[in-house]
Amino acid sequence: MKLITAIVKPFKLDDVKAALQEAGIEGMTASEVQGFGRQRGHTEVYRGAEYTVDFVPKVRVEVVTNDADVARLVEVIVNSAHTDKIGDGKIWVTDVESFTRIRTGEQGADAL
Amino acid sequence: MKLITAIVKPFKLDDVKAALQEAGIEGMTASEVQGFGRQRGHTEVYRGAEYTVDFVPKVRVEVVTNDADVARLVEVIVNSAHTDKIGDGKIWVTDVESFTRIRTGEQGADAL
Amino acid sequence: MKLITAIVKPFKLDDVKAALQEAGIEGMTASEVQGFGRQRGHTEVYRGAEYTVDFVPKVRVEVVTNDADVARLVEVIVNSAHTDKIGDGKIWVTDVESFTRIRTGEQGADAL
Amino acid sequence: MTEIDTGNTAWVLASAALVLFMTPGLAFFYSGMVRSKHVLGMLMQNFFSMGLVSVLWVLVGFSLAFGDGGGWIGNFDFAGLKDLATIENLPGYTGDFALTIPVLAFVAYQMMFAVITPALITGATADRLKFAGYTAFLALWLVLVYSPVAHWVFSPNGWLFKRGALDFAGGTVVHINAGIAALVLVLVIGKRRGWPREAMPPHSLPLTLLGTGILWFGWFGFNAGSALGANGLAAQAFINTHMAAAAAMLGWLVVERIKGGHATTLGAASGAVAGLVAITPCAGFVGGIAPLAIGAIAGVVCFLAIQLKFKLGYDDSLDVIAVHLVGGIVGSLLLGLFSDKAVNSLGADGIFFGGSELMIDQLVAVGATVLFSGVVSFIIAKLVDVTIGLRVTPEQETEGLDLSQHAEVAYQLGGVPR
Amino acid sequence: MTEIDTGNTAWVLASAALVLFMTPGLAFFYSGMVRSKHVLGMLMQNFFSMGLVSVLWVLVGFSLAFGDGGGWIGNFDFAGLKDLATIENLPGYTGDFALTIPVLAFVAYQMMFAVITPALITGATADRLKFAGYTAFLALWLVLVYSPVAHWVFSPNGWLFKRGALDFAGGTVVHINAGIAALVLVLVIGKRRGWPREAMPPHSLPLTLLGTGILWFGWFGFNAGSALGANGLAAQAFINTHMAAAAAMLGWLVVERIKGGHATTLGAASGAVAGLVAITPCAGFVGGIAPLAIGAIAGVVCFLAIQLKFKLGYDDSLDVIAVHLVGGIVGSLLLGLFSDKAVNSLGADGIFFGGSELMIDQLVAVGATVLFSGVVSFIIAKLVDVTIGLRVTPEQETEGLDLSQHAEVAYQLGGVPR
Amino acid sequence: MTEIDTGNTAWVLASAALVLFMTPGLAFFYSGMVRSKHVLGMLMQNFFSMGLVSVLWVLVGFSLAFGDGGGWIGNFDFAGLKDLATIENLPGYTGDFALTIPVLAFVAYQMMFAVITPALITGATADRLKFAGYTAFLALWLVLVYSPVAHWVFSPNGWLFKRGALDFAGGTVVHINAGIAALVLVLVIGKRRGWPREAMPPHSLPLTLLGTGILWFGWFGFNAGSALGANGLAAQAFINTHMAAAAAMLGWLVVERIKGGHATTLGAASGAVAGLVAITPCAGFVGGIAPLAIGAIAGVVCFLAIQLKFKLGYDDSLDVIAVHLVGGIVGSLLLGLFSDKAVNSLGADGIFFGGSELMIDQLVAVGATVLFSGVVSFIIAKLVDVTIGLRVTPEQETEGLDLSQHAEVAYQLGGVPR
Ligand SMILES: Nc1ncnc2c1ncn2[C@@H]1O[C@H](COP(=O)(O)OP(=O)(O)O)[C@@H](O)[C@H]1O
Ligand SMILES: Nc1ncnc2c1ncn2[C@@H]1O[C@H](COP(=O)(O)OP(=O)(O)O)[C@@H](O)[C@H]1O
Ligand SMILES: Nc1ncnc2c1ncn2[C@@H]1O[C@H](COP(=O)(O)OP(=O)(O)O)[C@@H](O)[C@H]1O
Repeated sequence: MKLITAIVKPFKLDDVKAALQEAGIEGMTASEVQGFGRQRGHTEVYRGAEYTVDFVPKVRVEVVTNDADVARLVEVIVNSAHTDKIGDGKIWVTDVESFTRIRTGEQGADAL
Repeated sequence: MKLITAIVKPFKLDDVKAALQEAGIEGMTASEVQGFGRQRGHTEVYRGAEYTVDFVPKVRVEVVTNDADVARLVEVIVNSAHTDKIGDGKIWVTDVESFTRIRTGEQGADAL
Repeated sequence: MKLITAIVKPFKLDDVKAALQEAGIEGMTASEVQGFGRQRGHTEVYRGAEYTVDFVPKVRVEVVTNDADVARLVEVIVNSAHTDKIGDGKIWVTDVESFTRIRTGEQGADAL
Repeated sequence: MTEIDTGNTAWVLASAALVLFMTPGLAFFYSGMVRSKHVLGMLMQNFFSMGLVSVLWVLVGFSLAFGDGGGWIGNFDFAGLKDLATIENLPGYTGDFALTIPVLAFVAYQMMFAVITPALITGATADRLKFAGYTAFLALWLVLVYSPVAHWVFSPNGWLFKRGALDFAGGTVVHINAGIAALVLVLVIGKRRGWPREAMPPHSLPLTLLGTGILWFGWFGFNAGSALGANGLAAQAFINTHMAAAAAMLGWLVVERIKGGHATTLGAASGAVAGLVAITPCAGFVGGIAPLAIGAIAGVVCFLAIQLKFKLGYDDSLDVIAVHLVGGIVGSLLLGLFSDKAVNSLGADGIFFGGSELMIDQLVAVGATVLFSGVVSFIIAKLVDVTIGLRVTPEQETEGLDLSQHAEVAYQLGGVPR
Repeated sequence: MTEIDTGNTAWVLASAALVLFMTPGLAFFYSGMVRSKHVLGMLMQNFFSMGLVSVLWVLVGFSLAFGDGGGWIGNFDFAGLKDLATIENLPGYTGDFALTIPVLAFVAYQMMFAVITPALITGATADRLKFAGYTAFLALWLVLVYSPVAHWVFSPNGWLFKRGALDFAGGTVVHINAGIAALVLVLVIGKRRGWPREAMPPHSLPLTLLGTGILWFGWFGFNAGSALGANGLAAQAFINTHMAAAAAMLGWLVVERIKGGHATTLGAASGAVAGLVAITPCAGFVGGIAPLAIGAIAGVVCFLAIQLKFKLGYDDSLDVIAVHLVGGIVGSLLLGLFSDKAVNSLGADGIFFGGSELMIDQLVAVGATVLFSGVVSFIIAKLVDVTIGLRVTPEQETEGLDLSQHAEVAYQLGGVPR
Repeated sequence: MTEIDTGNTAWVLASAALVLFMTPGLAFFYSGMVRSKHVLGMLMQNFFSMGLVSVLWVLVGFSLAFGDGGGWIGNFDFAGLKDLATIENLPGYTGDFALTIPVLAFVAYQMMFAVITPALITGATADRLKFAGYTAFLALWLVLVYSPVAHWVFSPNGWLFKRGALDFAGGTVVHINAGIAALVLVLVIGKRRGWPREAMPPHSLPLTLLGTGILWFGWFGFNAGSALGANGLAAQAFINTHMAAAAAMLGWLVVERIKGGHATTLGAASGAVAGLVAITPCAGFVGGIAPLAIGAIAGVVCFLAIQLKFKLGYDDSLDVIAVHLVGGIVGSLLLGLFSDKAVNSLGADGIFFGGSELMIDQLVAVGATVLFSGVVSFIIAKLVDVTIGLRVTPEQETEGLDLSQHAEVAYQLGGVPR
């Protein structure tokens, strides 16, 4: 099985989630991250002192899925997350050697 | 070496940590995540308007360990984290190609 | 390609970021984590009751990069993140099977 | 001139301080309800009124509201506080209305009302108002809308006052006035992006509850201070204010529980405020347990009035219209029923006490305020919108008012150092 | 009838507003100490008392407490505020006790005490009280426990008052009364899941410090306002209140530092409150530096009293028993030592000033309050528990009061949009 | 003896409560600006002053400030409040200065000034002050610096008072005094680690805005209460205070907008406080729209003064020097221009009203305060630094004051249970 990790813009999470459900995904895990990249951050001013903040708030979405679905899901994420503006994010896929559902101990695809 | 990633219920973290220490683990990394899955979220009401929240707070536990210990540790986590209720979470294992202790630069098992 | 994951001390993030930029990295993702390990936590007192907190705040830094750069970047992180005190953190490397830029759909190194 | 009474002065000065404190209270009440990226924008709009409106009030506002100038508007005699430190009494404030406090205490007290009234509007336009445009609107509205209406109703020379319309502490001048302006403004600037599709839950209800506590506390100065003395009338207005807030909280929570299944913290806060709004015009004119009735009715009606925005499709972010416009009207008209000359000889009898004219006067007062404030607010809003602009860009709205308007972030609770 | 004095009225009205403000203050003081999933539950229990208790007070509570009706309880003469706007003076309030303020001002002032007293209890039952059951308990307790005890002690016709027991601002009526009810309640509903094994640290000490600031501020109205006038006695009560709070903060911090190695922010806040509690019965009866002694003793004793819950195994979540029950008793009995007729001729001399009876009277007052409130509170609690239920389900407790009782979340500071 | 006036007493008691409330307000104003690991350290330093300073004030401070003892310092006659409950009037308080309130009310009122003054200093030393050392500094400074300076300026027997220097509510005694001590202290303890390289943004601007609201509210007690009565002068001081705060907010925001491109929330708050500081010495001596001028000037000057720390390289964490030292000097000297005997016959005419001596007296007062407080504060700081230590270790500074000094964490908003 594979783990798809996507870094997306926070306000896009809803669309990504909807699209993944569309695509038949029954579960995913999201978390708050700070991204650094081409998209520049912003400037803050406190009592005349300027601070540049390089990090941009992003959301990490993780989906474990069957090998067969990876390509399709990556495309689903790309389509639902992109705004064509710098900072849309990245997706990377890594191999998962075992996957377990804690409640039942089920392994592999059954645990999905 | 392998990276074990477990998504567990927040109030179970203590038990999981204790169980892992029991099992001889000397270190782990935990982080806050939001889970989406079979376990349904909840509803909030503000001035008569209802909002459904699909995400459920979870904790991600990451443990890097020797290949030999993986199966055992996964079992340890399953046993310490499960409540037999929907939403207990998942565990997945991925391969780690190199592991380094920043303080000393030690590599592999020595870095554990 | 590879994913380098580093757990570092929060106040070291700036140095690590600078060093990685130095080393030619154009993007990375950081997130808040709680670490458990050799470095002991602290004690809090509320109305005479003492609580020991085992977890120590850390920052996770993730960098996806070309296979060729991994060794060098790990070294860069080690050098920029270490304080020679317990708790400096860990670095682990995992294999990335595909990497995509959401904005353009570019794959692999082009997506960096 | 009537002697200055130290007790009355002490109470009015304390009341003025209490009313000033209400504007920060309002800022917290509102900002707790917005999302975390818009918090400072909301706080700033309220605090800024303490700055700009106060200066304008001193320069021209007070003079236009309380200067000698017939029924429609004052004049510039008191511009820049001219003569006010030494003048014996204000135009019209003679006989029963003669002040027993220093005129400057009255000026300061009234100033706090001028500060909070336009601030009330900002709840409706939350999350999308452009700061530069807001400052212009604020200045124009204070001078062109607030000052005249205050003159009509509060000044003994005002045409509504003379006509017999009653407004003890600002049901029309403050709440209906701000409420109708809020409606006009949301129609001019339009809905928030994503509303009503996206959920936009409060980012900090404790902050909203803090605001509620401060508002309730300050409202004693607002209503009981309007007796302009520390006497039986002030005591009556004081207890009436509290009773209405309490009954309205219960009223709101009961309907909420019945309709939604839960009695919410935000509901308790909203209900209390609705009751305080409704009792404002009545505070010094009703007695017995009438305030309980007025409060309970206001709590229920205002809760139901929130549905209007979904039905009619205007985006009143924090329900200023349901609470202040509707609540203000409810209070002003219920006064036409519950007003009791036995409580206040300078008042009038409502329908329940055999008086029939009062209700007419109240209807006229409500109508005149809605009409005048509605029209002039609309003109000002349009004017500012086409010139400076009243709404932020879509990018700024997505980024949030805090960063886009003020280059600040409300909370930095650690985690990843940025 | 004695003349109404505007200065006295101004001070009592200001004091009534200050005491009302204490309930939100208490809400923040408490809610800062609970975990983030129980914040709104705590806030709501306190704010709701401002609603329900106020209405009940107006309808029957005040009449039962201050109506003419012998030593044990008042009557229904004043139900629904009947006659109170016009009556010359209240039963028993003649001669030295004659009011120089509007009766309604006194009613409003007393109402604020009735509001905060049951709210004090909620700190003990934090994180597990069922809202529906709480509302029932609140209503019954106000009428069946608070009103009678207030009559005994505050009304000049009350048997404890007549007997000579002294309680300037509510050591017995407010603190001991609420404190013993808190003990009974925690025994009835049991411990929080996981207590004392799990750590349950405060979620926001700044919120608790905000509550502390508001409580300290409002307590001047609570104690100095109880002089019912702006005079030397009020000034004495005012400075005594402040001195005791200050000394208690130091007392608490010193022991804390010695025993735990740290002087904590929560300790400073808790100590100050303990001092304010202890000085409440004494405020208008002691002079010189006695308040420093009373405060310091209270700070030390209350800190030590916290250990009781671990020793005896009851779960008093936020130490209401250690601070209000113990602190109230400490104050009431120390008054038996430090009371000085030279400070207040209507008072009595304590042991240090050669008076021996007072201590007896104080012991009787404390005992009677503990006994009566303890028993009746227990009956009410049991009654509500078996009918509506006083405790949430384990699932609801784990989920938190905010979501389970009110369908709300306290904070939404961004991160992952939900 | 002059009669005690209930109205005046009511106002001074209310004012004393308001001024006490300012210290928590200051705590929130400051702690909102620090990073989240230093929040409690800041809150504690301020709240602790309410404890320690109050006790010291009662024991010796007041007596040294207002006891009979020539121009330089009082004596120990009133130590432990001796005689103050019964004394007719305080030394020097005769004729025009005779008190019309209970002496204890005056003692309590003055106590609140003593509490907040040293607390003001803590903003400059934020994030690195060792708590143990702070407590020692606090005690010594109150007795050796505050009490004498208060005697010089506030007591009618003080040499600066006698000389004719004017300070209505504490421009020199409070703001310049604390401001120069802050400068000395930051020079003694040095910069924060990482300053100015690292960004150290405010962790919660809503908390800072809350502090601002409370400070503004309380300042009415601070300035208008200094009239020691509820009269025309109090009303004048009241409105002046508000006008200056408002104008200063606008002044600050305008320069900020011009120089930095944004009008910030923190700027609005800072500007208002700067205006309140500057009007403090002037509140009861100026009239008309002079307060608008004083406020606007202070807003602009204080904003620009912030740059000094970067130019000169001292680390005044929260700009206490720019706001209180500079703001206090601006106000004290502008009084030399704007003072108007027509407003207050006990005052003097400034240059704009043909008076030339006043400016000299103001310069002397400012100079004397800066010199005396600067020198003595330096000696105390050095003394404490070499003995107990005034600064935390680098490890403690990195860990944060909350954990290292108080073993507490400010916020625990869930996420990963620890
Ligand atoms: N090499 C990388 N490794 C890990 N995360 C990255 C990397 N490059 C970019 N990211 C993440 O992707 C986000 C978007 O990247 P950015 O370069 O800003 O825009 P884009 O992907 O559209 O070119 C960044 O904020 C960061 O979170
Ligand atoms: N395919 C998936 N990929 C990543 N995380 C998942 C996936 N499915 C579930 N999860 C995580 O596991 C948690 C529990 O899953 P859920 O389906 O709710 O219960 P259960 O695992 O007991 O069937 C989810 O909240 C989510 O965080
Ligand atoms: N086996 C592990 N798996 C995952 N993370 C680990 C592991 N061991 C340590 N860590 C992370 O590394 C951090 C530092 O480890 P620690 O043992 O405290 O110090 P050091 O690495 O200097 O020996 C921990 O706080 C934790 O976040």
